[in-house]
Amino acid sequence: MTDLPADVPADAPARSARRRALPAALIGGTVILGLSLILAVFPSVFAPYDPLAFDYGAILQPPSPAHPMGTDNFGRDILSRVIHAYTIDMQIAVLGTIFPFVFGTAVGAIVGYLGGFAETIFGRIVDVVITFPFLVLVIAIVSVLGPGLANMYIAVGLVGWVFYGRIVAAEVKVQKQLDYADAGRVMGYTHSRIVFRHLLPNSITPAIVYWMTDMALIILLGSSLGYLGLGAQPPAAEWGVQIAEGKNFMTTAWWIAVFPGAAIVITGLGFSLLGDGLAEVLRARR
Amino acid sequence: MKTISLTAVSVAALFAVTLAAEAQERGGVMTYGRYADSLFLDPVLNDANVDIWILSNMYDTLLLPSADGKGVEPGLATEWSVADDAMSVTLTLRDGIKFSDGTPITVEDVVWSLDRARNPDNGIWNFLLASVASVEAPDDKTVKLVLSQPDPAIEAALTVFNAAIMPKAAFEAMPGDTDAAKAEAFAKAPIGSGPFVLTSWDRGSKMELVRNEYYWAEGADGKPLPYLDGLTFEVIPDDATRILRLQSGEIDGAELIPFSRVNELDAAPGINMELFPSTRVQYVTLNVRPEIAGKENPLSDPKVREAMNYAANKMAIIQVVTYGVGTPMQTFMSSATPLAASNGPLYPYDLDKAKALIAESGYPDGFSTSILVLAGNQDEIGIATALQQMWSQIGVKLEILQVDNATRTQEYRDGTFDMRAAAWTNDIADPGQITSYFAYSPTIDALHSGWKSDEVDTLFVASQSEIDPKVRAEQYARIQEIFNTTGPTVPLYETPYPVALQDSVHGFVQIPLGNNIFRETWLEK
Amino acid sequence: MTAAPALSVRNLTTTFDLGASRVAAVRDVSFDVMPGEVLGLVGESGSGKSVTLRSLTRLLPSGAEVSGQVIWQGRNLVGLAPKDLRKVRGGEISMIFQEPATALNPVLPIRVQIEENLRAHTTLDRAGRRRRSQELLDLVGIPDAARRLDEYPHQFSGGMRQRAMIAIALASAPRLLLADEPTTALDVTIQDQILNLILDLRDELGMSVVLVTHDLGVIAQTCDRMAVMYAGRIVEEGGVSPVLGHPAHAYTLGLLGSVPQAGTERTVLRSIEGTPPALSAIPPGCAFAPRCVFATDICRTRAPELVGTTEGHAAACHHSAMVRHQLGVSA
Amino acid sequence: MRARLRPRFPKCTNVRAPRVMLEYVLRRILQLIPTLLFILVVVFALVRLLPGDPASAVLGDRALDADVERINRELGLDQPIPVQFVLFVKSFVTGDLGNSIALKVPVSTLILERLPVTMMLTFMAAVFAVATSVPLAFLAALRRGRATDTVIRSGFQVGLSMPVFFVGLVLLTVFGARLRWFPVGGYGEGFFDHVYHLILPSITLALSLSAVLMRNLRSAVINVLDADYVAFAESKGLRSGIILFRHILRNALISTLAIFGLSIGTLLGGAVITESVFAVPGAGRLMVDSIYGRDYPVVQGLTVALAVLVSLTFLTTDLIQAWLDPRLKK
Repeated sequence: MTDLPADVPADAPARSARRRALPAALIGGTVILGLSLILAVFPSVFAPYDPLAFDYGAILQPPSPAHPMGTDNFGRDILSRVIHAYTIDMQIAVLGTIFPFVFGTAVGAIVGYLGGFAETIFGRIVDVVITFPFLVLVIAIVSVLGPGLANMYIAVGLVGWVFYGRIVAAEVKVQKQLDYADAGRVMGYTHSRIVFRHLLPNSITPAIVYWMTDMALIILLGSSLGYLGLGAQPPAAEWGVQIAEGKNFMTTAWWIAVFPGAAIVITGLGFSLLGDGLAEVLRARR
Repeated sequence: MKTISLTAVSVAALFAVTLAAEAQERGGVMTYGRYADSLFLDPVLNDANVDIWILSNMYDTLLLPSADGKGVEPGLATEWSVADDAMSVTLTLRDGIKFSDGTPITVEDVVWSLDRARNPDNGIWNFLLASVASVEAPDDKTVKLVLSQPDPAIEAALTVFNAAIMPKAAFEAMPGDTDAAKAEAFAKAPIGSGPFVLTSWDRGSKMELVRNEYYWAEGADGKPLPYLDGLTFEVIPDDATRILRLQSGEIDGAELIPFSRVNELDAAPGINMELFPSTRVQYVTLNVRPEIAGKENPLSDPKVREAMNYAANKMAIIQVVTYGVGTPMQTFMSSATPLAASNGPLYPYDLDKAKALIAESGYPDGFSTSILVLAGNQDEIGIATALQQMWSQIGVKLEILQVDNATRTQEYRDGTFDMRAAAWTNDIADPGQITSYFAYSPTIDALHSGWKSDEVDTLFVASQSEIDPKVRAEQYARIQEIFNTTGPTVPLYETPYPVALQDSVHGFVQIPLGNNIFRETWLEK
Repeated sequence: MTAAPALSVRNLTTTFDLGASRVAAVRDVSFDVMPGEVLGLVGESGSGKSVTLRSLTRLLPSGAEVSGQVIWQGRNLVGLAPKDLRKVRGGEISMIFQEPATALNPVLPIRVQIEENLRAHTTLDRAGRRRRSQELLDLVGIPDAARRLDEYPHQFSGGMRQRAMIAIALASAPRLLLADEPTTALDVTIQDQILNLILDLRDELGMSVVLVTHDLGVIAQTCDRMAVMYAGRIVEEGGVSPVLGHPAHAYTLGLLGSVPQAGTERTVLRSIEGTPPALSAIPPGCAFAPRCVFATDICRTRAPELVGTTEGHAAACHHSAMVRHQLGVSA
Repeated sequence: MRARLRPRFPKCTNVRAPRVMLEYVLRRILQLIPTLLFILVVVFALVRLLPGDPASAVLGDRALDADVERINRELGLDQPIPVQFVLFVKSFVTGDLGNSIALKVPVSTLILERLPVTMMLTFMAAVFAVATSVPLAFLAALRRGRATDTVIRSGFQVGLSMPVFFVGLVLLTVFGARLRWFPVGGYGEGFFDHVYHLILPSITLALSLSAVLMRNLRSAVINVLDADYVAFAESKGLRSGIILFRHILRNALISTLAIFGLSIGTLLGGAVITESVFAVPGAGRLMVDSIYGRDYPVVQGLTVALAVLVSLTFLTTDLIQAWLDPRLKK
């Protein structure tokens, strides 16, 4: 309709102000996650010791120059274990959430767009999935497939997608009311184009924000499942399992649990900064 | 010799009494932190330690286990004698004994209770009284157990929780058509004759007991036991929280202290870290069947098992898993078990010997196998992690599989596991029970391992009716020798029961069988 | 003509915080609005016309700073305490927005959105507010006002939404209406209705209007006077017919070149070669110089002053004479 | 609440609105029935698919084959599974959820004992989470990009990243054992004592919930702050309180509510570790114990009870969402 873009009120400078501000969050998140990725890919380069090697001569040692993060009850070097755990935990964060995010977002967009019967069916599925006891599911899967991380992905995948689905469906439903969706229909776009090219990009921000939180949450879920023995299998170094291992030493050897915990905090911060950064980019584009 | 020791004992007892007369204080309610709640407070139909270990505070038996767990003492019966042919036991009931509701305990109750306990359709403990052919009451003070064969463990069996005396009339007045239904109703507010009575029970949270006014035993001050007015069990599943509550003074005692905290609490002021001798043994069971699920099983090779035993550094495991609290095993049963062999630690760590043995075995290049550990159990995970590293030295690649208890039990019973971590505690002060499960193949295929020794089976059957202590001791020596050298286990360590108490708590014991005994417990004010 | 202006803006400058630096979106803008007058502000996207409008009542994102003077009813709104400014906003000076679908709160019925305005600026009681709300919907031509008051924005059509927004803005009988592209989002036929409505209301309520648009057709149809903005400055101002008939600035001329002189279809500005400069990189001299066909050396070094050409007509162009001459030729 | 509601519901539909609402609620509750049936079938089948049976789970390592068989026979578990299911549904329809295999008490009794504990814990956690996340999310959004924002966000991130048992233990140590402000775990007796005992556990539980809410709400508020209707509201000269609550909060809450409902749903069934650390006898622990113990009747009954509860939570959040956002009303 217009050759020149219509002047968006008061926006040009404000928008560029935001564009200048967002790299702070984005850069911060990217730097943290970039470093994490390097550690995840080349743990042996940075870890001073073999993460699995016992040293009965150095059991439960507090942090020292030789062991900057101390040692655990087998004399294993905590620093090396924390570094090696990046490999597994970055994998958990990504593999454990990518399916729920992609699938849930797609389903949510379609459901939100179609509404009506699809929404009713989706509501029932959400009810079943959410109301079904998660632990029954996890234990069942572990029992059938044997213990290990893959089962956690499967269990989380079966359940987690509905969160994204519900978030996106609600958002798309609102976006659908706005004129541009009507405009799309009038212009004869296909349904999938309206959903995925027009409605979804405008509705995905909360899903992305949640996704980044989810990545930190799932590492913690690994810890909770580790507490119940359903997560990564020993002796593998994984933060959640390490924290579970350190639980009994919280008063006597805090370093066993605290350093892996700090790694979760920092990585989680990376994800959340990235999420905020992405959200701002998407908002600015809108 | 006999006289001297007896004298020594009575002198000690006298001394204790004189001292105690001034020391014991009465009154107060003790709060004890437990890791899990009880499930079912029926002496016969229960299945779990969470019940067994506290039942004796509510239900009394004809005989009582001694504090060392090896002998018996008078209980509801004051005297007992085994017939010369060992085919019957006659017991005399104590005068004036009553249930906690004030009704007198009669021989009828005793006969009914023991008949119920030995009924093969009732619960899983009836085997302890399997030798009893019938229970009779010649007069209203005397009970006679007629045996179908001599039973060297019959006195010990009468101290076990399932032989507790219950009130027949009150039980049968319960609603329900079956024994099980009546038991469910009865067990909600049991009437027994133990030192305490259950008054309220918030499942999963708290149990409140008060002293039984009718309890027969007297304290050192000449007044009836127990010293405490009441006893409260609080369920605190998390180890750290249980300890924290103790440290904050909200509870008076806490059971099952993790070994990693024992030294810390031992040094803590105001807290008395007790390590009560136990019959608990920790070991790994190996499946020794020639094939598992159609695949050749290296663990069936005795040389392999021997090599793995030598390669397992028990002292190191004791250090990293029990923080030095445990002790190495000398035979498959705990040293607190009667007739346990004591010939020095089994399989002292010897990597060279292990390497030589594995080279001689059918698997000189090693093999892969797996171990089932209880999901979330840090002790078992620690053991498996240590073994994984130790056995890698002889080429054995160990995969650790964390599974839940039911899954593990299923694999165990099906004989489809490779290895599993396990622990055992005796329920009776006799080696018969543990040997039946560990070594005597007809019971459960020797820990479901598929291991079988005809000689052990024969010896065990003989020992079960052998009343000559010397002969029985010889039989057990041989059984242990065979099992310890060729058996399907890697024995690791035995551990005491770690209980932390406030300094103000006195007279509490957990006997080697695990029973928590509060009858002579008192609180210093 | 001799009456005092209702609004008098002097040297208005608005800057935004970019973290490391500040940029000026509006630079040294001055104009007057007479009582009952409709002033059109026109320019390309990013020319600063909307920011100018919002700067008047300081409806700006945090980090924005306004300097200069905005004299309204004898008070300078720049530097007015927030509490006093709040009384001015909505009560004396109201604003309507480009996109009624987003400017109306989707979760509140129209009634609430009107009545909160009345509540803030009038002493009407509940019944009075109710009555007034209904009158306002009638006034802006929404049929069945009593019922529609309780409906939500999404239940209205685009044109009705814009009418509702006008009703909300006019609730407390403001003396000045700031309209920020009020018709851009509407169909052509509805545009005319809305513009006529604004003019009618101006007459009825005796208020002044500042209308921001990029559509010269709208200006021609609606406004008494106009100001053309480029890169944050007013480059030309004056009565609508003098400016449109005899533009004195090369930029205005360029804009006019894009408007079909005949024909009923109204279109928006055609792009002039090149793009407006970024606010952070405004060239010295005349900001339009890089895109200007008349530009000479002086244009690239010295910024032109806004000087009167004829009565009530001023332009900031070194070559305004040449531009004025040009129109006849090109048209 | 009522007074605020009135102006928003149109007068002419005022008569109809409650009926429409009621119909909607009834329809949702009717929809629940097939959902519950489906869950029932799945959980019934699933617990039986798990390796191990109640008898061996309860009896443990020492069970003899004969004991296991006898107990499974007593429990009717030797019958074909379809027969078991028919029997189960029959008694279920009559309101009989059966007896716990391990605890020998009616499942309904257990649920009535444990579920209110979990409900109270979850409710209190929700209150704490909302009370902290809403104001701080606002503050962070309004001060976005500045130090306040960074501090708030990092604070919540740290909270989010700490394992529940760690937080629980720290709270217990500091506020329980050291300062003696709160009891070191347990549940107490009587309503107010329960509340008192549940304060620390619900804070623990609220920590990750509030972090999730805070992040979503902050993002939503930022979206809303950019919206024209906020500028329009400002142009009307409204007081900032009105703008904040009527125009910003309400709109921002809509998208966050979806997350909130889901999180509450999972909290109801999944507070196992919190319950263990604080020795609170809730439904989560009962569920885990029952799964591990293969206590089929308890797992089945509790699953259905939780499903009802979670569904009602969803219904409530949906109703609130519809109330907040008229566009969602059908």
